[in-house]
Amino acid sequence: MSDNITLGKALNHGLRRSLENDAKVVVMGEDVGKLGGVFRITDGLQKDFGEQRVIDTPLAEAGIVGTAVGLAIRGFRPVCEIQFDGFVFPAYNQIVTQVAKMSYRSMGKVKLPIVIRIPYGGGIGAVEHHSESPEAYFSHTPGLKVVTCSNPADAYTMIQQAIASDDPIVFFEPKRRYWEKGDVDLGADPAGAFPLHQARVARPGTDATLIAYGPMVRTALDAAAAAAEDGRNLEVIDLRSLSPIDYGTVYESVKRTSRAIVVHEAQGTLGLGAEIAARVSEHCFYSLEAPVLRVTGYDIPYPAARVEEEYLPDLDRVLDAVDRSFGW
Amino acid sequence: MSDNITLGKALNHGLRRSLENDAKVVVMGEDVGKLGGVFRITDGLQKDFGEQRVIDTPLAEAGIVGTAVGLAIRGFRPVCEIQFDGFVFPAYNQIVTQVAKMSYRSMGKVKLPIVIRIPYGGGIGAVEHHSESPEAYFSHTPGLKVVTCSNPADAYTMIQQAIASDDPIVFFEPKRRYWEKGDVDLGADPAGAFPLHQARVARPGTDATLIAYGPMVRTALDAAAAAAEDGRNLEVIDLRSLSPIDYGTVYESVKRTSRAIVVHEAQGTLGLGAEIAARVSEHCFYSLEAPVLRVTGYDIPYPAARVEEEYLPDLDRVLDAVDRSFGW
Amino acid sequence: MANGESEVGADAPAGGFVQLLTPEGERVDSVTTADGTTYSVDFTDDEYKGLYHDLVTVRRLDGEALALQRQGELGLWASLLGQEAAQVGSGRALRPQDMAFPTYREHGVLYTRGIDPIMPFGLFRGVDQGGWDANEHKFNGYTVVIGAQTLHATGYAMGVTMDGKTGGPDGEAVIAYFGDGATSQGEVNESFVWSGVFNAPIVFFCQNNQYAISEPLERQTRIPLYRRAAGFGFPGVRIDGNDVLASYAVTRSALDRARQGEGPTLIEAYTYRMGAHTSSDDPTRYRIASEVESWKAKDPISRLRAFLTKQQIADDAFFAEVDEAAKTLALDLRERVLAMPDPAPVTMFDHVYPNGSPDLDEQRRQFADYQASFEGSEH
Amino acid sequence: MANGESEVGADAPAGGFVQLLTPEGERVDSVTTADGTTYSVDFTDDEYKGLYHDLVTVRRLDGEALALQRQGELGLWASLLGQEAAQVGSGRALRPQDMAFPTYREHGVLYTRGIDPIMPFGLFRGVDQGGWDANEHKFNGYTVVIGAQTLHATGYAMGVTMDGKTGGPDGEAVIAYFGDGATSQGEVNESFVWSGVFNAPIVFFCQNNQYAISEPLERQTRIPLYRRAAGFGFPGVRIDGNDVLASYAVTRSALDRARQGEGPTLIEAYTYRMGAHTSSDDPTRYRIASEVESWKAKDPISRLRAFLTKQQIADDAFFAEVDEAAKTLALDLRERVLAMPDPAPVTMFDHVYPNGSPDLDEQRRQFADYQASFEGSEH
Ligand SMILES: Cc1ncc(C[n+]2csc(CCOP(=O)(O)OP(=O)(O)O)c2C)c(N)n1
Ligand SMILES: Cc1ncc(C[n+]2csc(CCOP(=O)(O)OP(=O)(O)O)c2C)c(N)n1
Ligand SMILES: [Mg+2]
Ligand SMILES: [Mg+2]
Repeated sequence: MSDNITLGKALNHGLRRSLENDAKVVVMGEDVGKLGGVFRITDGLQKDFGEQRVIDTPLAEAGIVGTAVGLAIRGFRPVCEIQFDGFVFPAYNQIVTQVAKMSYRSMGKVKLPIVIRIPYGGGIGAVEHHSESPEAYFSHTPGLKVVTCSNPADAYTMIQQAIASDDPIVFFEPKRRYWEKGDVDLGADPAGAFPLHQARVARPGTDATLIAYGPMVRTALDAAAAAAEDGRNLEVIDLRSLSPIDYGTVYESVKRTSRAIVVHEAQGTLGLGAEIAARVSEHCFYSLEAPVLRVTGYDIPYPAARVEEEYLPDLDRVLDAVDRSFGW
Repeated sequence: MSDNITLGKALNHGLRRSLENDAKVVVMGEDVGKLGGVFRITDGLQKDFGEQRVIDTPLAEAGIVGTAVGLAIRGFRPVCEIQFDGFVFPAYNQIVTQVAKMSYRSMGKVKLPIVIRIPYGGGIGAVEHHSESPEAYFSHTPGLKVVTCSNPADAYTMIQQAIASDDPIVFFEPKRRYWEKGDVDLGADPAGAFPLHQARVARPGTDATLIAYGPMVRTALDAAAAAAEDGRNLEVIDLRSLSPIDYGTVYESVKRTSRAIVVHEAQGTLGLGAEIAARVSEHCFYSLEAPVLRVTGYDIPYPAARVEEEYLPDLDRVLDAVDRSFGW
Repeated sequence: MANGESEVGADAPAGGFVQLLTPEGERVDSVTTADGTTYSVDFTDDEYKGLYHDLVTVRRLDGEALALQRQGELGLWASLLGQEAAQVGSGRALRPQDMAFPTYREHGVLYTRGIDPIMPFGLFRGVDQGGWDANEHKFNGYTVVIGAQTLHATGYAMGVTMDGKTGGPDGEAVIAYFGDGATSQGEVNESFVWSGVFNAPIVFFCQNNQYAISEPLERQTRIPLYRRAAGFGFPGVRIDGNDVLASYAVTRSALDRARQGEGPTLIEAYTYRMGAHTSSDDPTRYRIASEVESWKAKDPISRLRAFLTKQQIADDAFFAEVDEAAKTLALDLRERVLAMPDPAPVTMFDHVYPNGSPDLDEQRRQFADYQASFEGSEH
Repeated sequence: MANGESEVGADAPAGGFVQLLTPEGERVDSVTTADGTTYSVDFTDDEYKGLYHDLVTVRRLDGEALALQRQGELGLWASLLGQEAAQVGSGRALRPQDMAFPTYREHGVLYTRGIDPIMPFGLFRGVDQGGWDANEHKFNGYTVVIGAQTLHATGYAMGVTMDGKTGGPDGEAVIAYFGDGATSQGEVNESFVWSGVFNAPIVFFCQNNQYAISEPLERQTRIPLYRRAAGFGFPGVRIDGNDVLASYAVTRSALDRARQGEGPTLIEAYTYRMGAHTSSDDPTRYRIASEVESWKAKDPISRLRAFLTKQQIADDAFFAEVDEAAKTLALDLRERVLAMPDPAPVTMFDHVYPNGSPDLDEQRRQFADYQASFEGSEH
């Protein structure tokens, strides 16, 4: 029983199932109700679950997350939508000082099972603040878990797993992949599915390891396919969980392949690639034939749409890094 | 003409000189006026420069930074005080989406010469939110420069250089070192001083490189002194600038010593040490005898005061890492 | 011409508003609000005609932009359709020394500042992110993060006071634009706090166009927005935002209060967004056609035209001339937009820091080398 | 006993306040505010005595905490001295089912909830960061980030409505505490927006103690704070914050409105912080002794004692008994605070995530090993 649907639709189905399965789940955010969200991820949910379960909120991100904290204390499981990556910052104080710390502060007596959904990344030709990749800000924050999906099947299960988790989770959605299709088993039980915080080998290989997540998994897979034509057999790891990162899967791969390249859209400095490179360099010290290389956005604000293709890591830049790794 | 004064007092003198030298400089923040700041860094300034130059503000950090943006557009050079590290987050939206991006957005036509002073770090026995090290959040943000001082002489010149710079700068002050004394030449011209964004070899050495900044420079120097007794000659680099980092100085040192250990208070994951380790691992690939090691805070919220000594990197933990590096 | 009363009015929403020109084109002589302030305008015929010209022009330019967007020449457009009177009236009320802080929709205000209307097209075309000098034009960059500019405006206004530039008719004043949705943002409310505390010479001009994307006004407030100001200790006044005369009169009065050192005012311009939120939006999902229809009767342009006609200030020839001039301007705009070159990719490294950064210079160099490696290839 | 008028009063600040017990210990029968609400209390002698007992007890415990801090046994203490009436009155007004969201200073409210006063001492001693269960005590954790808790309270209150727990006398209500300084935070104003829009069953209880550390009230507002509420569409009322009866009456009334589904209220308790901001503060740097002196005459405890004496409800024996009981409790508290053990360092890894994290488990293991490596050494 498998449907071929877009990533966006898969999220919609996943949210619907969570709303069905647990009366305490509420979806809240700007334009999530009648409009169904600017990306239609919550399309039809308010109609079916009512205005108390799918809440159109005032235009105030601190308010969205801050009231979600209160709702969670009361026993609800809020799923907050932040409309775009660049608009999460008004909520940053609530996320970093409250959501991330409540369990610690209360010695585990107050849990906040909050999911904060954020469409992220570029490639859609948008104006400023609509194409950013702020995941490192959250992965650097103890007390938050951070995940991201790269395909419809994962989108469907991961959103349900995130909502079912008692941890506060920032859920990054690769917005430019919203329209990409894949097979999804809508009947599957997410509880028994692949664990939320585990990385997945998206393509097994032997010669080098590409480490990617979210929108860049597709790019990495394309690069691996191209490299295969040149006789290079690249392994692609889809991290899925950005905090914590499943380093077991990463180390195992790199120790086998001896080469690692991390790919992400976010600016390079202190992006996820920094931590991964640091850890891999330490834990695979004697296995590496070349340093861990990073293919990332540059250390600039996300640029104007007409040059974003040059900003974003693409197949060529990944292959260039692979070449550099082999040429080391 | 050198005075032996505390780091806090050196900042106070530096601010005073900037206020004297440029009528456009204004100091603003909570309690900076009559009280002179909760750490007395602005002590006496309002009395001497008046309420329009040293502004006691409403209790609103977004307001402090947001109005500073407007003042800067008008031609002022605002120096904002954020009372404690943990209270910068309400201003985060203004800092990340406005302060950091205005030059880029306007193609350099609007400059924001704003300094955001943040006392940071632990070790003072405080309650939650008063001991954090949020520097990575800012170093990860293109468009911001980030600096920190480790001693009174640097405090005095660096604060003046930061205020004189047209770049927006987050200026981290190592609060637990506010009371440590050092010689400061109050007559020196900051313009001719050591460049703001250059790292300094705080102690030359040959056997391994300790890379530290802010409050941890003292710790690293103490560790180096202790190691010297064991016959190990450690070099200590005081980064001073956290964005950009002066990697030239770092690489030169590590290529010589073949071993590097980064020390900071902030949680390890995606702390500054991650980027430094990643870069050093790449750029000094063939020189390293051991992986770059990191001695940092753990990936937990800053803990209760009674256990903070175990959380903070100290001499023993640094020496332990040195041992591990040599034992690799 | 009748004498108006701000707290009543046939079409008025609860609480009434200041209206000096009815939808039917009747002039209301003057309106006195509850606090005793009297608003009126004293325009010459040419001035009335000038306002008409502005309204038509900014609508026409806006239409051209929408067309360009549909043809794929712009990535996005935020239309001002329906809000021309609010923008032209308030924009014309500004004196040359005044400073404006717009959102992303204030193309009409921009026009009244005498700025080349092409200025914001780089942003919407995606070739830059604005790229203009706020001080040169006394018009800040378009701000996309909702509400952020209200604090900038407040700080700038504090700076006006610090520079001693209030207290007389030559004083400077500041205007901050924002929408109904923005009033929920913490930062906007902080700007009210600060403006009150520092008695800043600022006018908060809220275009209440009834929606924040799909969210209707009642998601942001349960009482009229202009009343927010009283809670912060300064006056709030609601105007008929589709009445260019009211917009002018009330804004001019509030700006003059500000420049005299009498502090902030909040103006709520009660209006309606006739089109989509932006070109990416589909308003049929959240509002009914009859609502849009009912606002057509309150159109800002047709009421001024009716007035000009009835008063025999202008005739069809004039209206045709204005249309023609607007069309010419629009076509010229179109041509110039189409001619806007894409930026060289390497320029994306420019202007990150006024003083530059060696680290970034290195990235730029590597990028240039990498780009060069494709030269001659089909990339 | 006289009949009061909220907008006048000898000692009243501009705008007046609700006062049911004068500084001299005179009962005001009832007070009717401008909106027609009448406030009064109808206490038995025992209830009056109970309030006196509470006031004295929380002051005594607070004094003990300050002493402990001076002796180095606490890292910090935020004293409630002077604010006992605001806290005891409002705290006693809560019904058992109501939920409170305190700042870091609400030790008096905590006490009225029947919670062991030692509960927050772990936080101030530095052995934990609170560590209690908000729901068990219907009392949220102390929140240090100014204003953040007001949004939590609002969300919780929205949840009360969603659970169908408003609309009758058994309904639930929520109270959010914050200070005068907090009113400038964007988040606090957002909580006003949300509470208004969702008609949340919440009472905003602002203890205006005239200072935010060193900043006097005029740095936060140019008009009385209670008036902020009107701008958001719900009632605001100022009370004499040193009058435990007014605090009780107005809070009880507002909570009952909320639980009936009538929405939010803002109460501004006009009071004074008699001591330092916290034990780290030196208030002599920013306020003059005569100001503090003048507030001594408005002491919340002495006025109730005067009333009880005049009315012959209580005698010296009773007062001595209360003092003695408070002293005993304080000494018991002291002993228990001194006995609080330091946490084992490895516990700092606990509770970061409800579900744990393998990465963190590994860090904990390494930490434990490292710690163990010192065993037997002098470290
Ligand atoms: C902080 C932030 N959150 C969300 C958005 C996305 N967004 C863009 S416009 C808009 C609605 C704005 O409504 P309003 O303030 O009424 O202005 P209008 O567009 O109606 O003129 C939203 C939610 C944003 N730009 N910034
Ligand atoms: C967001 C934030 N900024 C700054 C501080 C530092 N700080 C702690 S208490 C305080 C003053 C609070 O004043 P008020 O709200 O009036 O409460 P009070 O302490 O007088 O009870 C400040 C500035 C903080 N805790 N949180
Ligand atoms: Mg709107
Ligand atoms: Mg206070």
